[in-house]
Amino acid sequence: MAAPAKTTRSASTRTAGKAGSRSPRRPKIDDAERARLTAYYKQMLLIRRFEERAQRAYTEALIGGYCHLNLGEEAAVAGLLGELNPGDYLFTNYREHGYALARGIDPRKVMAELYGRVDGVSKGWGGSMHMFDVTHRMLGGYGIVGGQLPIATGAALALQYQSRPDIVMCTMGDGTVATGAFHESLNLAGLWDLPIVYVIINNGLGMGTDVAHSSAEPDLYKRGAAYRIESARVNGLDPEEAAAGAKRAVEVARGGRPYLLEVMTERLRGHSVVDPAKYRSPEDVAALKLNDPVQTFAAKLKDAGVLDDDAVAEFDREAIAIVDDAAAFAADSPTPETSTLFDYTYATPVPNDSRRYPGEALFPALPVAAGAAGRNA
Amino acid sequence: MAAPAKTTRSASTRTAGKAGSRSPRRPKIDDAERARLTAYYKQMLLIRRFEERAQRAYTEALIGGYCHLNLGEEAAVAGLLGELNPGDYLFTNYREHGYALARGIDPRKVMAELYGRVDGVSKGWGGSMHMFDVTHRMLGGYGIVGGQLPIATGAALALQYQSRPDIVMCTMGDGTVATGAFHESLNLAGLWDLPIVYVIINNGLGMGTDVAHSSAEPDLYKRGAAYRIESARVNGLDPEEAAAGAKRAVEVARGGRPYLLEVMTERLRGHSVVDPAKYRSPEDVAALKLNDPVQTFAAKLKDAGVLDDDAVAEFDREAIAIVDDAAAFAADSPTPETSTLFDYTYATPVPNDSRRYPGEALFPALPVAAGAAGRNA
Amino acid sequence: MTEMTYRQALHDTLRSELQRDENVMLMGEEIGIFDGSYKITAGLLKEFGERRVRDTPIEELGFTGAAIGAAMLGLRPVVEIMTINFSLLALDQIVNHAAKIHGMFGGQMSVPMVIRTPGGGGQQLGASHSQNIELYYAFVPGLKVVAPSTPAEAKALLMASIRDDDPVLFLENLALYNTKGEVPDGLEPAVIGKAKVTREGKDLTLIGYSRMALVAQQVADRLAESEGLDIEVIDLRSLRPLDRDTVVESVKKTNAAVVLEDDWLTYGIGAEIAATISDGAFDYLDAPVRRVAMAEVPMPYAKPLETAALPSVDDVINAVHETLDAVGRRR
Amino acid sequence: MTEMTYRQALHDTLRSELQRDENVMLMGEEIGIFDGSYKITAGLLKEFGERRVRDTPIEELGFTGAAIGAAMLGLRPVVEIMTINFSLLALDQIVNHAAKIHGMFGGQMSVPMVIRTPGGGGQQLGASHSQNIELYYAFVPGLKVVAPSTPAEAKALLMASIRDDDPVLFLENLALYNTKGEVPDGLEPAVIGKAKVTREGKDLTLIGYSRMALVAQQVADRLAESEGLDIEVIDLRSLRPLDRDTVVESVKKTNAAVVLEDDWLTYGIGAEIAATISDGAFDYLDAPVRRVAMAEVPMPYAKPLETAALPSVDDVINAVHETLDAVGRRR
Ligand SMILES: Cc1ncc(C[n+]2csc(CCOP(=O)(O)OP(=O)(O)O)c2C)c(N)n1
Ligand SMILES: Cc1ncc(C[n+]2csc(CCOP(=O)(O)OP(=O)(O)O)c2C)c(N)n1
Ligand SMILES: [Mg+2]
Ligand SMILES: [Mg+2]
Repeated sequence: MAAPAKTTRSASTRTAGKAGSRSPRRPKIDDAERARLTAYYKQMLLIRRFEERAQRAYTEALIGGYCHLNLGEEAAVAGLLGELNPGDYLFTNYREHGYALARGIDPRKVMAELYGRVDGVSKGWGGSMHMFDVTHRMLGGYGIVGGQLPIATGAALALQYQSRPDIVMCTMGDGTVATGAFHESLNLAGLWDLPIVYVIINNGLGMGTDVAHSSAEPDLYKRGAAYRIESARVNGLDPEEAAAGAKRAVEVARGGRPYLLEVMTERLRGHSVVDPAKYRSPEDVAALKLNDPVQTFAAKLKDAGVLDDDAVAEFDREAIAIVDDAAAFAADSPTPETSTLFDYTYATPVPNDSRRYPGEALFPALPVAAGAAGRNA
Repeated sequence: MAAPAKTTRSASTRTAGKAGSRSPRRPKIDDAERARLTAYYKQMLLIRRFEERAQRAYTEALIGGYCHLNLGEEAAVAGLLGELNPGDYLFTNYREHGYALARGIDPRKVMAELYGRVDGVSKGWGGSMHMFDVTHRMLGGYGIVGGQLPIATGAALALQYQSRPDIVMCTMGDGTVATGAFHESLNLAGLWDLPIVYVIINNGLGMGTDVAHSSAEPDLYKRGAAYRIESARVNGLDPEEAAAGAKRAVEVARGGRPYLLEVMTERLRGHSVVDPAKYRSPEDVAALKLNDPVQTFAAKLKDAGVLDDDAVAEFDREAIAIVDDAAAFAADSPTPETSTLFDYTYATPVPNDSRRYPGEALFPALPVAAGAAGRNA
Repeated sequence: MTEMTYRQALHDTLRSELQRDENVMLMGEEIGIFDGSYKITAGLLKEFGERRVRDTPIEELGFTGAAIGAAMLGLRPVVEIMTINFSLLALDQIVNHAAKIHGMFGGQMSVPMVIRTPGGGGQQLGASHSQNIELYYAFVPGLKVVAPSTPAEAKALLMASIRDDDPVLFLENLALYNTKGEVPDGLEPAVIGKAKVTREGKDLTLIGYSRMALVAQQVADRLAESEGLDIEVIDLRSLRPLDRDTVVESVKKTNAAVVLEDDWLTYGIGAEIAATISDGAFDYLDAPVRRVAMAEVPMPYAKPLETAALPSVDDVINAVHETLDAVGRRR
Repeated sequence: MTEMTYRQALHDTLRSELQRDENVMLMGEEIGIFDGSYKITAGLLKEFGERRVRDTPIEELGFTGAAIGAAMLGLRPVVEIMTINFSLLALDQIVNHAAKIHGMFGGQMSVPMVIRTPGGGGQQLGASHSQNIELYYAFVPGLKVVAPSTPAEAKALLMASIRDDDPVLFLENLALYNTKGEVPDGLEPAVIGKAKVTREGKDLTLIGYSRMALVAQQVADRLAESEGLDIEVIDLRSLRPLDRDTVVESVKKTNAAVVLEDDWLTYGIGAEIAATISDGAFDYLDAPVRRVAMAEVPMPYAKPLETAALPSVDDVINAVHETLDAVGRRR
């Protein structure tokens, strides 16, 4: 069984050596630019520290279920979401803590969701995979691979229907490109001129399966052509490059056409917190270290004179403080009362809705005497 | 809502004026060539007369269910199937009477299936949409749009697994390209190097929805690129052109790679026998007449001196005789006994399988006295 | 009062809802230029345009999912899935998404959409086109499932479904489209979640929904006339929520029940109805609850086989007789 | 006799079947290089190579359908669908195709394939990942559905499923993978379609399958010890076909039954069991058949809510007590 020409495993080589290569020293950086770059860095750092904290909390059994981290995708997340307006809508998959943070949701609420508490973004009903915040227009967090795509596509249809200026961004993993949902969604978007940016976060792996084993066309962005959708691939280990890609994509979407953006990233750890990722070769793991986007970007900013070691250390302390505070808040937040179990089955109340706990009888026994009314008794 | 550049409605213009244009008079035609061309014509004519007969039988209520005809697709069917070996496998959709005939299945058995009789190819269990003949390696006839694609793909996987020289041909309509099943199947075939030819019979319409309203990329063969699958579009109103396209496709598949072939045809009547096709413009209908593949090919063969009017008339009488005989045979064939209702639920018999007719009780009443054994009685 | 077909009632309701609320829009295969596979939407594309009445490609998963997202942003999409058999392709979007979004995200958003789709059987469409799989929806918390049997119910329930903030599976039936009935003028939306006693009686209760609610009526009428039997008939109308009380109260009165369904018997809708009665009316039942359902086979094409596989009026009458015999032995 | 986990029993059986028959092959997401999401297939890619053990892209519809075609041409594919929730995406291929191909084409070809997939709940995976929807398969003629509860049953039923010529849905359970049990050496393939009385008793019958068959055992053991109750336990093992006789015979003896299930109550598997008992043992039942099932909500993530939604041992004990109370009132 000959696989199609295998793409190499590291995002930097996969994007022709762009990632990780330092940009030449910039001659002048004005204050606005300095602020922008610093903001990216702080954003990336917050995600990094948050995810590390989540990982710890998971091993301490404070977080349950599956827990997928954005470690290695910080630059992509920061770069992409920086291009969205507050009015735009975001749909993601289950690997979305960083997106929630970058969208501006209070880290306390994100952490509280991981802890399954009432102050969580989804009130403790969603957990790690299902972050949702209607006020920040982050409409999930979906655990079914590809599930978010048709839904996001429909959101874009509503925006078009209502002639609104907003757009939809819908992210997915590289493995998701194989799903029928991908095909059906992009076909609708291309056919109906929907204002949506589909983003493939290509971290090279599904769970342990690499792109060469999941996609007959491993240059994933090329799939856009099958729907007459403009597409491009960018390096997602650098927030500026990710942002540049997103800028074009968002512009096209705001102009009323869909766009497909492939963002090359790395997954620094296992698929989820519990995965030791033994299927990775030592070389792959070594290459990963060189491509750490947070490190790389720090070095780049230091090179450019935007940051010094003190600032880096200071920002790190800040990020850790935010994350510590979030964890403390989450730990203090109450768990949902079991009396609320039936509160969210329906939005419109309906007669005869079951509100039965498992131990209850369908027809609770009548007081002893009453049974005698029956014929057979 | 701007649709993508609309492809025009007639297959001939859709293939850059190739179809229907007469080829220049051929200087010399040897006997083999003459026989080959004549065989195409006879094959096409048989399909034409068979489908007309099916239409009549349907209006006479001798055929039930849905009934989709190959009228307008005769050249495509004849040209395509001529390139298959007896050892190859064919999977189609529900518009498949012509394929069954061209695959060499006895017209009597095909007609008997339409009539729902025991001598039908599928013993009367399948009907118009579900022709299946294991000895001719025609493995369905599927009514779910796109349903045949993953199955055909898996058949190709088995051929590869068993290192057999045979290939699979899997046909579908233009509307089928939108399904997730298309995407998932072609991705597998491209990824795993499967020996399969996917054929899109592009008759321009789903039921009443044209390609411009169903596919973001209306040049359907171009979708092959998304899976690194070689592809081409050919004129399917001429059997030789369809055959030439199939020849290349089959060659690629036998070499161990999938192929996507788009064959431009016409649907001369409604979607199914009961559809008056009122959604078609008078111009479209007029254009159809000019593109009738049987007429066109007859004219071409006459031009080339292969046939004369007598031969055409003679072949027509032959085709009608075959079809009449098939109809008579079908009418004489018995309907299945209701006692056979439970014969095909399982291939491996299994205890406790339900063999209950709707009027029967799950627990037939005991003889009157027996009830008294119970406690409550 | 106007007499009209079930088809007409659906058509008129879609039209008036489109007029009433700008956010209502229709999506589905062949609903526009083809006028709908079963002509429910005939003329609506012409009247309301492509924005409101949208032909989709053949991708049940994609467009049903798109309706979910559109609903989350404020539209009220009414999706037509051509027959319920094809809805299997959309099941992930309906069950894993539409039914879950309100709960999974702590009640932040709702999904006000309707999926209209006909069940059937008896049209010689073969195994993959003749299934009655409403069970797949009725089973799922977060969905509402309604199944009208008459033109008036069709209208009242469709209005209610479109105006409801939750995803509603609206079950139609190929065999009902041409049936006729009186539709009151100024009909109000129905209350989803309630069954209806459509005929009062004391000898036995017949329970059905969709086509089988009509068959129940026919049987009751026929047995009243021929044998003077006084049969009560219940039209379930809503499969989720299920109105257990109406069913149980009836059987407490009649002491016997036969459940009618067009799906397969084992694990079918009728299993829950029979279990419910056997539990809630335990002390009142004079005979086992009988179920009349489809034979458990992939539906054959050939007419005699198909007929043998489908429950008929005679099968129901036989079940009523056998049940009353059993009651007689006990009384 | 060897003691091993349910996981190990599955693994060993897959391995020995791969060795036994060249036509057996495995397909599924992450079953190879990742060693399987739940490690059932660990090491098999290395041992048997890519031809026999095939990692697939994330396309449940595509690869499940491919297994059908491969099975038609003589392979015996064993498909792993990572959890039963994702199987909804493949439902069209399973229900409209795998289950139909033998019948729809007049018995010309069979589809000898197995779909292995775990159900679950209780792992805090949230609404779309915690469903028990074996009902969707158990309902369908043409499919066989088995649901082993112990390592020995897992082995015997998996052998039988792989060697059977029909499509078999083989239900596993996340909560069972680490459970242990004795597996006899030289175990033979089971007979599909038969339930088993796993504990004899005379006071009441507990009926379960998969995880709930174990819970039934626990409850019976506990109540024997604490209260001297003599409870009979039935492990259904096969959901389609359903072995009604074994269940009904037991209840004819015990005169009372409680049905355990991990799915939603209304229309769940238990509905058929309860309806069957109420019908077949009508004259023998001393109390209504009680069902203990999941609360009818989209499963929440937060642990206390999830726990409240899932049936527990205490819930079952409560149901047994209430049922015996009702029996007592009648005896
Ligand atoms: C429909 C479906 N199939 C399988 C899974 C199990 N699963 C969860 S994540 C995953 C891999 C997804 O890979 P990719 O799309 O690249 O996203 P990443 O995890 O790398 O961000 C799989 C197979 C699922 N959740 N849903
Ligand atoms: C999954 C599914 N959705 C919808 C249908 C109803 N349907 C039957 S044929 C058809 C149009 C198919 O068009 P195309 O693929 O172009 O094939 P053609 O009929 O033109 O040969 C549709 C929508 C179906 N059978 N299956
Ligand atoms: Mg990935
Ligand atoms: Mg077509």
